[in-house]
Amino acid sequence: MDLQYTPKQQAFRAEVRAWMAAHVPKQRLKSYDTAEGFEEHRGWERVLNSGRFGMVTWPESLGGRGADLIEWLIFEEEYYRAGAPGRVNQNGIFLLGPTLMEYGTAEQKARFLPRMAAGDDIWAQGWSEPGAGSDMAAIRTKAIRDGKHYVINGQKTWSTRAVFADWCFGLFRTDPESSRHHGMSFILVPLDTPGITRRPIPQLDGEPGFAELFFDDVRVPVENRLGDEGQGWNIAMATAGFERGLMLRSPARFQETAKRLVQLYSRHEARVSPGVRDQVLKAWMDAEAYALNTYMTASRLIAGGKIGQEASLNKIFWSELDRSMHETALSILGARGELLASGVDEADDITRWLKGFLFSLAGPIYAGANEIQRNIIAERLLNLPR
Amino acid sequence: MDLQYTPKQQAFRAEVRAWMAAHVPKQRLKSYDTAEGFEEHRGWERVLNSGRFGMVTWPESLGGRGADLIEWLIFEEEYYRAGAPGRVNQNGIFLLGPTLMEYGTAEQKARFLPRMAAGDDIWAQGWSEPGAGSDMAAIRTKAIRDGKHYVINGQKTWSTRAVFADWCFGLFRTDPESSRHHGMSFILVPLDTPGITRRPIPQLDGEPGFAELFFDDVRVPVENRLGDEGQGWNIAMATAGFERGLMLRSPARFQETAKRLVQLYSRHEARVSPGVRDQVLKAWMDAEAYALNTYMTASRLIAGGKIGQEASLNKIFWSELDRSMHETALSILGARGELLASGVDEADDITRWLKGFLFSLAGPIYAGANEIQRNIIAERLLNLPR
Amino acid sequence: MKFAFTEDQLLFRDTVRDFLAAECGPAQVREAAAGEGRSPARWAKLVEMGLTGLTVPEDQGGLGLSLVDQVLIAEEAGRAALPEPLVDQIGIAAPLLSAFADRADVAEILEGVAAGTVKIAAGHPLDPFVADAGEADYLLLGREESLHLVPRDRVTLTAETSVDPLRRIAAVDWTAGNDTLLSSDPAMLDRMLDLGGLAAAAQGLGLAQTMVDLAAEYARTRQQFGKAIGSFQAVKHQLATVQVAIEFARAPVYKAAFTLGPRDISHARVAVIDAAASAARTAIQVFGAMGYTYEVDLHFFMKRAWALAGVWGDRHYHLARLSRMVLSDDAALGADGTFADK
Amino acid sequence: MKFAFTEDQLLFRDTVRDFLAAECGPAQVREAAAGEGRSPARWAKLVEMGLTGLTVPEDQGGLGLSLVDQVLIAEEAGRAALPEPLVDQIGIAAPLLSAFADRADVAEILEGVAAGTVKIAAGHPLDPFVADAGEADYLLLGREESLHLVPRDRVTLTAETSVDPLRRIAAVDWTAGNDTLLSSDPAMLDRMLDLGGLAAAAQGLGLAQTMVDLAAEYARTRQQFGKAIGSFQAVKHQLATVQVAIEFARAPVYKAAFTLGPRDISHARVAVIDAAASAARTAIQVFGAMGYTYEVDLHFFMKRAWALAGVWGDRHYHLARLSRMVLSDDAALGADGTFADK
Repeated sequence: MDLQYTPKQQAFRAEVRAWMAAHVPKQRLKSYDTAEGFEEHRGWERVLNSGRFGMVTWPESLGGRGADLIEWLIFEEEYYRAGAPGRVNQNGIFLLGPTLMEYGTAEQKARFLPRMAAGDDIWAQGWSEPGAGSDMAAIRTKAIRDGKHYVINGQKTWSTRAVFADWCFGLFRTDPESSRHHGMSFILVPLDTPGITRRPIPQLDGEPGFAELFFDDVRVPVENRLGDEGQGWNIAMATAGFERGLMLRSPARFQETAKRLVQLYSRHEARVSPGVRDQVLKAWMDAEAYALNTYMTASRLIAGGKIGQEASLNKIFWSELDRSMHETALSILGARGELLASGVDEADDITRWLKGFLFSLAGPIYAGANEIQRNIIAERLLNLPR
Repeated sequence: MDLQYTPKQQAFRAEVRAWMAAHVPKQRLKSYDTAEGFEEHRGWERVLNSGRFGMVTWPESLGGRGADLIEWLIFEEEYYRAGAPGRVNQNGIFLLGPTLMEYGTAEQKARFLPRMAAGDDIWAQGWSEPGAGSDMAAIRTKAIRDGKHYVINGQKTWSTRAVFADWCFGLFRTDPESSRHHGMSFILVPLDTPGITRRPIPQLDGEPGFAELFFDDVRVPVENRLGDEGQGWNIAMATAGFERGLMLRSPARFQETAKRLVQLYSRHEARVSPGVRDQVLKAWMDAEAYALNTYMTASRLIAGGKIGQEASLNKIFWSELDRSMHETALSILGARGELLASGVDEADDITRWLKGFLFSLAGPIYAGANEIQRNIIAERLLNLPR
Repeated sequence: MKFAFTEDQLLFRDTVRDFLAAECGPAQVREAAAGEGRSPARWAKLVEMGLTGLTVPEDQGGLGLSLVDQVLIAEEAGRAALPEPLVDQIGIAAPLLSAFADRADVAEILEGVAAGTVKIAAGHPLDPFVADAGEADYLLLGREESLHLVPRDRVTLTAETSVDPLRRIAAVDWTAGNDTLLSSDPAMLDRMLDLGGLAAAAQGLGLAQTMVDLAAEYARTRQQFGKAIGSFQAVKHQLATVQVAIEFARAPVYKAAFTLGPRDISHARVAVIDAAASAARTAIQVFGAMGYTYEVDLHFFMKRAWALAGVWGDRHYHLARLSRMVLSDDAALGADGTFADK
Repeated sequence: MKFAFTEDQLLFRDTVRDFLAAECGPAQVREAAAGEGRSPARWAKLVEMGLTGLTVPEDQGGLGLSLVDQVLIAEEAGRAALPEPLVDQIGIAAPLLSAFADRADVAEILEGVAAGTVKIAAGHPLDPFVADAGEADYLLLGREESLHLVPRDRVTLTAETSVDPLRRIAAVDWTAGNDTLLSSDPAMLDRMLDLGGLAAAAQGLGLAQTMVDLAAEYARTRQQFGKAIGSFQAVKHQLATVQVAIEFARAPVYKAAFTLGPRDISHARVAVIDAAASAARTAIQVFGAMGYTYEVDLHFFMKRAWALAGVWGDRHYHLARLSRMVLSDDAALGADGTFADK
């Protein structure tokens, strides 16, 4: 055990910090759930890529820096510290990216990853269907082989970023006779293919963060399939593991929120209940614990370990921590907390807390509802019967 | 709505208060889970009965005062205020008593209730069996008709007070071919009948609060059956309703605990976390809410209403409140809270808090585990599917 | 001692519930949010039912009923997420103004309130914004220790955007004058806060129950893993836990409506804030991704509950007040203090 | 930066786990509680494995290992609810005394500790009682700002009864003298508290995991309503929630063992107190009435966890200390402060 950064790691941190200070936009970008904001964020992805910061863990040949996971964590810490914009391409770089690394052919990696790192292709995900939310094995949308193409018919929903994205990846039933988790394949679909209709779904805050996708005889080349035909479920489970796992919810995000919460509390300590102190300390501790846990996981993975069921533990922990931190913040803000948009009181950044709160409510739901995660922990870690 | 006591109610309160001040033992009695303490508590029941306070809601002819439920609440408030001993006969007066009132024949009422009020018969309950805890319909102990007797064979467990009690009531399978909640009868059994063996079960604190009862060809007269043969399940459900419902957990008990918690907190405010204030206030509020809710229920029942699923709401609320209050108290006591028996620091009454904590842990378990109560609420109040 | 509503009170409550179910169902709330926000037609019907005059003295054309009558109506308004400011009129403005009904101008205003032609917004100095100030004829406002009745044209409003699309809030800039002064008894300002707190608590009860009901309804029909999600214990137990919290917030609200005591109002307020927050947290979890959309009705109720959690003294304010009363050396603790706070 | 134990550390941990599974299973713990409370035979085997000398310097016959090595062993001791005071020796006494190993008398005592022939009890002024003082040869005690090493015959003990039948606690009456003084550096007293807190936290982790494991084992076999209760979501989700709390208390404990920083130790302490309390509350609920009996093993672990929650600075003490460090104006918040507390 050695809990000190190496000189190389310190130098990397310094490099990222300096670069971010020079490049992070001074003005907050518009929401990437608007057409204009989406392109602003794509622009930021290009800026990142210009500094070879698109996805530092990828090999240099694919647009990265070959950074290890500790360096990745350092990068993320500096990213959030700098208040850099959200990653509009998170579905790509954090979910599809690792999946491609593991299951993609050399051709597929070269075709998709550099464009992903550059922000040229922004990705949406196509998991859920109206009848298949937490129960993903109930997917019915079909992709039927027709020569060198699959012909897709059906409907996806809750497709994050799909309103404006260029591509989507998802799970489709390639064997029409199959049921549950058999007979599905993992396919990448350009969203400008004829036959695709997108219907934006407004979120709680009114912005279209996700969309329904309707597929009507949509033809996709066979080489867009990832892995073998029928292997889709296993690949999707790996992707879902990434989603719940290490990269998508890097601890720095929650540590930054905890820090803002401490500062908010310090400004309002005198008027709030004494019990808030303990809530704020708990938030700080939990954000730290999440970071420490991630450093342990990263150290284990670097030493050759595999990620396991801890992904489910992580998912529950960060999502409930995030919600709880935002609830505490709104409670501190009191009657001012209802402000969805306002110039008032910018010191407290009320609107950011409120929107963050609304977003945090999705945490325990998406990427496998926490109820499902608790089932997984009980059945796979504690060996309780199904 | 009129939230003021009538002069008659005030006079009754004054009478109870004066009587309790004159009669409540100055020294705490020994635990009724010891042989000696059991008889001390039986003696206290006799003293209560001498003042016609054995069970004030019963008709005068059966040893009571014909008091209504509001007067009952007032009685309980004064009882706890005076720090009077626990009711060793609670299985009798709070559970079997109301059941007899509803399902007993005139002969049975006259035979059992006055002796119950006088403390001459102390009752144990015989619900659970090794294979039938939360799942009471899995009861297997048989009571087979043989002329004017039932012959009982089998085993009961977690039989509260059964180590020293005189009688037990319980549910027995009178139709040996039956299953689940059919074919059972509600039978009253003198515990000195030949063929009964009692095995005390030590509780967390080492004292035998309950026992296993082994029945080996135990003959009980048919007139000891309550209600019709085969009607046992319905009667037991009514009894369980009383157990979860109004009388067994009178609000005064929790209000008294909340009061002691406030006082404990006030003495130690300076050294405990500020958040404890909010926990103490919550305890006080919840104890008040439980009392107010009970007054509403009592007013409704007096006006001719029936108790319904709120019994399940009550059971969850008081049991989790009780546990939480004791957890807070132990947290306030810090390192001194581990004292199971000591003369140290009598102002804080540490041992009482610790033993009360251990007892409170049983609350969410007995009288139908809270998991079962939540099922009932979901299925019967919120109409969720089974 | 009788802790129960009369048959008449419950019957009137049922009438209002039926009316709102017909005239202010979730579809109509959605319609209001997409359009003007307020329905003059529905307001006219509320007036016709006598609701706007519920707590206005009979001499001023009202029904002269008490806050115990009002609390059940406020609960129903919450249950329906009624967009119109009925509760502020009958739960705050009318009861406050009734104390000054011997003033001719106030009496006239009260008549207008009962008739539904005059609207009054109310704002306590603790709160940064006033709801429905824009279309009010008068504002009841506090300054230092005094209560003022201020004509609309004497204030400057800066509109703000609430998370609740149906709440219209504004910061109010105004100058107090002798001609606006209603009372310099500081108790009147406290009374305004208490009435506001009671109104928010009663609405919160109704909102919380609707959130649970909507979630239960969804859970009965939504299928996953081959069965209705409501058959999963995880869903059942979460909803049952919220229902327990709601049930045990109910009696404190009703008691507070009877006593109007500050201890009781703060208790009711905190209990409902917590129950409603828990209802929202749980209901959206049961709805899953559906609950995160604007297309499902749930969010109207969540947002109203969140907004009402902060106004008329937030959780911290009421806990602090309760603390002064419960943790003081001479507090009437224990059961015999329960009905002493009148 | 490498946040991982070495293969050797994990191997040694596994050896100790296997040893305790064989020599200190629940049946043996029960036996100890019914009898003398301590097993000289088991102690001899612990000595033989070198455990009593784990953190004693090599010059004094120990293994000279660090608190990072020790923390895994303390966790195992907790997992087994080991009755003998191994953790106090190697987690508190030996590390403290090692700083004074240049004193001949201390060196000799350390040799005895390593050899298992000398036992030392430790008590901080914050705590009212000292554990295992009765059979200790020396007591490490604090008075004002000084640390003293006091021979057993210089103290008067008043035994008290702990909820944990295997804990032997006593109030200690003693007189400080120049001859008992070990250090008048106040930092040494703080160090004792921190070492005690770390030891309690590590044991708490193990205790919590055992409670979950026992409950899960019971839930796999106990049948109700025709199936194993562990197949009910209510049981699954309660246990999963505890497992999450345990997992996220783990890394803070390990980090604290590395840094020995007060912020880290207080964090670890609070996280484990909460996780263990939640484990106890949940495990007894899963066991139902069985868990409420003395006949099921669970209670030994619950009681140890409850007792350890209060000592070496209770939850309030550690939250207050954390508060001074996290909420101060110059606190190193945010991710770049995480590894700054060395």
